[in-house]
Amino acid sequence: MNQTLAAGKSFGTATTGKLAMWLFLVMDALTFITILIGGIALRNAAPSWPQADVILNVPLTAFNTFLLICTSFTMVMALNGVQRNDQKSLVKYLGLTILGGVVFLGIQVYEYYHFIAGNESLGAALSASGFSGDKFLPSTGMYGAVFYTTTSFHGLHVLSGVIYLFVIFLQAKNGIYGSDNFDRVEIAGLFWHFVDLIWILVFTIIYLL
Amino acid sequence: MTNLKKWLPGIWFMDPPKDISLDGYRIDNVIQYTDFVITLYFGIVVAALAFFVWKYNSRKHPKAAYEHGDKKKHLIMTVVMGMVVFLSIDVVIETMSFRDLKEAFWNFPKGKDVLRIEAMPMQYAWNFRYAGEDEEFGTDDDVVPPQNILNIPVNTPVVVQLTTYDVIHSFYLPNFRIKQDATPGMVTAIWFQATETGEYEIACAELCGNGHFKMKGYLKVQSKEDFYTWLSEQEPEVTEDDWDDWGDDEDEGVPTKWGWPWKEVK
Amino acid sequence: MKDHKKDYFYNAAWLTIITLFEVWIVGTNLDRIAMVTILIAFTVTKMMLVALIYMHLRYETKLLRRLIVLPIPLALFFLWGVVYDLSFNWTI
Amino acid sequence: MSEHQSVWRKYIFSLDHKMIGKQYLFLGIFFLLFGGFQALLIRWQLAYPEQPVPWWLLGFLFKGSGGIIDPDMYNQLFTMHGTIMIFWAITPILIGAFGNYVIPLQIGARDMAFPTLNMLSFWTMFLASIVLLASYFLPDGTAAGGWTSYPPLSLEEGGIPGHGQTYWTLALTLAGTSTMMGAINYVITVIRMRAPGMTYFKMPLSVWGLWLTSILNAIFVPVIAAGLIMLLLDRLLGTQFFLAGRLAAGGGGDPLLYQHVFWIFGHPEVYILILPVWGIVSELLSVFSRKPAFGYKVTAICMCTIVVLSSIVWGHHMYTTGMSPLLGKSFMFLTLLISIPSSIFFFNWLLTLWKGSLHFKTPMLYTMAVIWVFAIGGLTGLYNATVTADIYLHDTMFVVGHFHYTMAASVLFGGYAAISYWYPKMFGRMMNPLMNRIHFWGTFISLNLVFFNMMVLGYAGHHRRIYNPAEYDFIKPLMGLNEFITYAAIVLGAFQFIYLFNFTWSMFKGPIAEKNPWKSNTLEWTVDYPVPHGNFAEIPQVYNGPNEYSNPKVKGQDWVPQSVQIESAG
Ligand code: HEA
Ligand code: HEA
Ligand code: CUA
Ligand SMILES: [Cu+2]
Repeated sequence: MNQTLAAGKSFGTATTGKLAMWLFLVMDALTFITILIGGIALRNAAPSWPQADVILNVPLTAFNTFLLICTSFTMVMALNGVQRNDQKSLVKYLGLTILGGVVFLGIQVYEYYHFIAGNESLGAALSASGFSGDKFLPSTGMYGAVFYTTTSFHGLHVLSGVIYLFVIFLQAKNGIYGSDNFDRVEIAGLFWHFVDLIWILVFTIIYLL
Repeated sequence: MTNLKKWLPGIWFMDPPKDISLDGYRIDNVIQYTDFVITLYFGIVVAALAFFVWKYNSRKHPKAAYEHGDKKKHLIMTVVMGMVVFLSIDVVIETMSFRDLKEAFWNFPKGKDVLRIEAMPMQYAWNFRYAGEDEEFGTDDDVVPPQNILNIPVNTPVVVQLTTYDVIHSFYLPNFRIKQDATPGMVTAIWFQATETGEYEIACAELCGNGHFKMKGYLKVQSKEDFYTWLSEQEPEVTEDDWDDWGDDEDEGVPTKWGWPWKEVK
Repeated sequence: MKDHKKDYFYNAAWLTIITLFEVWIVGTNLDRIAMVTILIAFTVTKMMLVALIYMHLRYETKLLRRLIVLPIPLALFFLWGVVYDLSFNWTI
Repeated sequence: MSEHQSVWRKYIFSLDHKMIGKQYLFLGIFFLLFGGFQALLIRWQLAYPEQPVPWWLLGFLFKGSGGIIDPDMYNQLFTMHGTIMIFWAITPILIGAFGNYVIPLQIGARDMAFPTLNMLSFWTMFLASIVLLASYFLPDGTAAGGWTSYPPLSLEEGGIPGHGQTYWTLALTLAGTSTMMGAINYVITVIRMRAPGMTYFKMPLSVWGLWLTSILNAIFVPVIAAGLIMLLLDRLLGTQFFLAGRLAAGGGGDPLLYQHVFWIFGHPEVYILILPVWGIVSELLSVFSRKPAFGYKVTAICMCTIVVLSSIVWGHHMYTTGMSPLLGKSFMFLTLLISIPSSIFFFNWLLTLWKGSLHFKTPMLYTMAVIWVFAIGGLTGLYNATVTADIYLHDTMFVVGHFHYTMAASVLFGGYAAISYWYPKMFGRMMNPLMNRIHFWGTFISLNLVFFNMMVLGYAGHHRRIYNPAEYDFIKPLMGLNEFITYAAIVLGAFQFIYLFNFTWSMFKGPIAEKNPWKSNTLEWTVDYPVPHGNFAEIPQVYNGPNEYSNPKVKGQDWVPQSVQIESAG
């Protein structure tokens, strides 16, 4: 079903799939932004709000941020590889990207586990911020709700991204992509960079501000 | 613009509940004005429709004009039409509305003469609280009449502050043309002034559960003397010191400790 | 197709440096307002770097770029409306 | 395209936009009936509170409560009525069915940009429907917090028992996902798949309407998705985004946040419903007046303006929440601005008729009815937009009347116009015009009696969502009118069966339709029935605008297909 795209040169060489991905990303961003707006508005109206580094592990998450930046780099290198028809570097960098994503998720799970299992020092940090108990849960005040909602929603995106990239990875291993056929790699890359981009926002709002 | 009602016919054949308030006429007026202009415009639309149906139906008028309506004069014509609608309806009702808000609905009365009431609706009843003799909320002489009873003196501005025990409710006084939501976690305010004595109804206008339909209160507007007699006959409620604690201590589903130190309206 | 390898590498480097700087600045006891402003500025910079270079927005048409930026003012309006209303109270 | 498709591929998991469109149509009609039936039960209760439901309204369904509707049931009824009508009836019919059916055909495309996504979108909707219907079998019944589902009422702590609300939230999230998939598809299809020569300003206005609707969907459904996620977390994980006050132990969030998020989406949603109708009306008026749409470009631009404005007026649903004066005034001003583009394109509609040659075929009748009911519905929006008037009218039957005029009346008539108009292309046969006429007049008269009198009730103070209005002394005098509305609604409902009958009967027994029965210009009428998968043997080259009716350069006929060059025509 090939149809000449006579109309609409206004988007240059961007393919239909790419435009659709961009549209999807804008929509997805709006969902994120709405959750963040909610968080910001609630925080702004709240009588008190814990300092970020009291409960959360900022250095560890900063490392995670660094990791995501690296995977964005490897992703774009994978694209660069396929554009040069360098199959090896495509597969290698895709693999690295997926690995990075998995490690990111692992660290996030570790962090969650640490919060949900609870311990004394966490309890102390919590009570310093005016919460009771020694577990940090979604029901731990507005703070817990906002933290878990944003980070887990982002985490789900990382997970989908990893799965998505894994599919591309398998296809790439079979050598179906090349310098004349890399659209799908690029589109998957867009999604992955978007996950990184949103994380930059989430990191600042949740962990730094 | 004085009382528009006198010279503009309404288009609604059922009358609204009797207006017994100082400022309700303002709302009636803006509605009346809107009635008038939109009837006019709707009339124009219907007249045009009827005329076109009669004049340009295919039997009478088999050959349509070839007219895109994209010339400059057409653009100007339609934009002017849009502006006429905007100026004749929107600008006028906006001016009226803003004026009324400034002069009445958002202009909370202050001073000694004002009766202050705290209201805390719950599923499915109205709780009211009067400050009592010392005019301070949170003292031992606060008056809490039986549920769903609100008495007010005539010709006296009344300010009601609301919050809610559970879900959102809305304090609706049809005879005063006003309503105000009560939302958990915040205190909202509304004011009104009755001009006639009598017994009226309070309704809850926000869906609040199965009993929403019968969440009804009784409003009694009395003369000042009657009101103060009534007030002095009520048992003062002994309050306890912990204001934030209201609710845990229920007596047959009726919260006992509730209320808040009166808040000033901005 | 032009090779952007170098750009990509520098971009990653910059992103890392800014992140490190952000984490460092949070540790200082800078004035709150100044800190928030700086952090937001940095975050926006980082997001732009990712979008423009990694997501190749720099190489897309102007129209696409504009369309993607368009929802941002809308979101800011929502932010303002909601934040303003939730922190507003009739009574004090 | 291979002709040997399995039944499975052809009718169930079809990738053909035309089949998917029909699937949506049947889904929508099913829920329209269902929602309409619930409406009649609502009406029964309002007119004869707490009296046994008669057999012809399926009274046996209420055996459990002695044949009467109990308060909880009533709340469930209007909640599901609103939800179903908006998200499961109108959205599938206008956007799902006609978006799918009409967009590719009218822009000269072989299919949607992403046929698989299109199919997935339908089946997600189907799944959503199953979740929604499943909630009827829960022991505590369906959601009962109104279609707006304001928390805390819609939370565990709010006091409605059972999982109905959870199902509702899930179903709506799924439906939203489906809508988002559809939106991506429609938006990109229009951008990318237009036939050569089909510039934006040569697209039929119906495509404009559907496209703008999809853009609104793309922007705002994600917003409500976020709100629904938060609501779901509040219900399932114990977060407290929307809880405050006594119910929220230890801090809590703000119920107003939900209202903001809901209406940021909710207001555009009402335009999502009406925009396809505006487009279809603009297009059909031109077809049946045999005259170009008056001010075509201006109409398109007005619709775009409304799309923009609609996203910044959500606060007008919240005037009585204790909104700050600044916001209250701004939202009133912005809301009233919408009446400028509205009246401009409304004026264009009327002027399309002017000097035309009006053919009162049934689609035209429905279209003209839209002019009537939308004028009333739109103009009554102005009362609501006025802060002071709305302090009185908010949450009364006046608002209910307003939105039934805009939504139920305008959108329903728009839907009927669309169904009647495209029926020959969809099913290859003509509907019976006599039955359509009877249905038209019956519906038109009874519908006005129902919805106008709702506004009368509201003006007289009758608030909405009340199980038994007779509880209030000030409503008692209105009960007669309530009864009258109910009679009218029953008549209204009864007339719908004529349409339903006509719809089904004509599918098998109607006269075979010609290729272009209405003598329209747009591309879908240049292909023969049944339109093959792939639509066009050869992608057409577009030369003219969609509305070149009565062009004097064309000899011998008053129409010319978009793909025929005018100089060489006739
Ligand atoms: C399709 C649906 C639809 C449409 C199109 C509209 C259109 C409008 N609506 Fe409506 N509205 C709803 C559906 C719709 N609405 C729903 C569902 C609710 C209630 C939700 C709930 O609470 O459950 C609601 C509630 C609602 C409220 C909140 C009321 C309240 O709860 O208190 C308000 C307030 O401002 C409002 C305003 C408007 C306005 C200003 C328009 C404007 O767009 C109207 C613009 C049109 C015109 C101004 C008319 C055109 C002009 C003419 C006819 C004049 C022409 C004359 C000549 C040419 C001579 N609406
Ligand atoms: C598009 C939306 C839509 C439609 C069409 C309708 C249609 C009707 N509605 Fe509805 N209504 C809403 C949307 C809609 N409504 C919403 C959003 C609410 C608010 C809910 C809330 O408060 O939360 C509401 C609330 C509402 C109430 C207020 C309840 C209350 O507040 O207490 C009432 C009361 O009378 C009512 C009545 C009716 C009636 C009599 C109809 C009649 O028009 C129904 C007549 C029946 C039909 C039109 C369907 C028959 C169809 C067929 C037979 C199929 C035809 C065949 C083909 C197309 C092939 N509705
Ligand atoms: Cu309280 Cu409705
Ligand atoms: Cu609205």
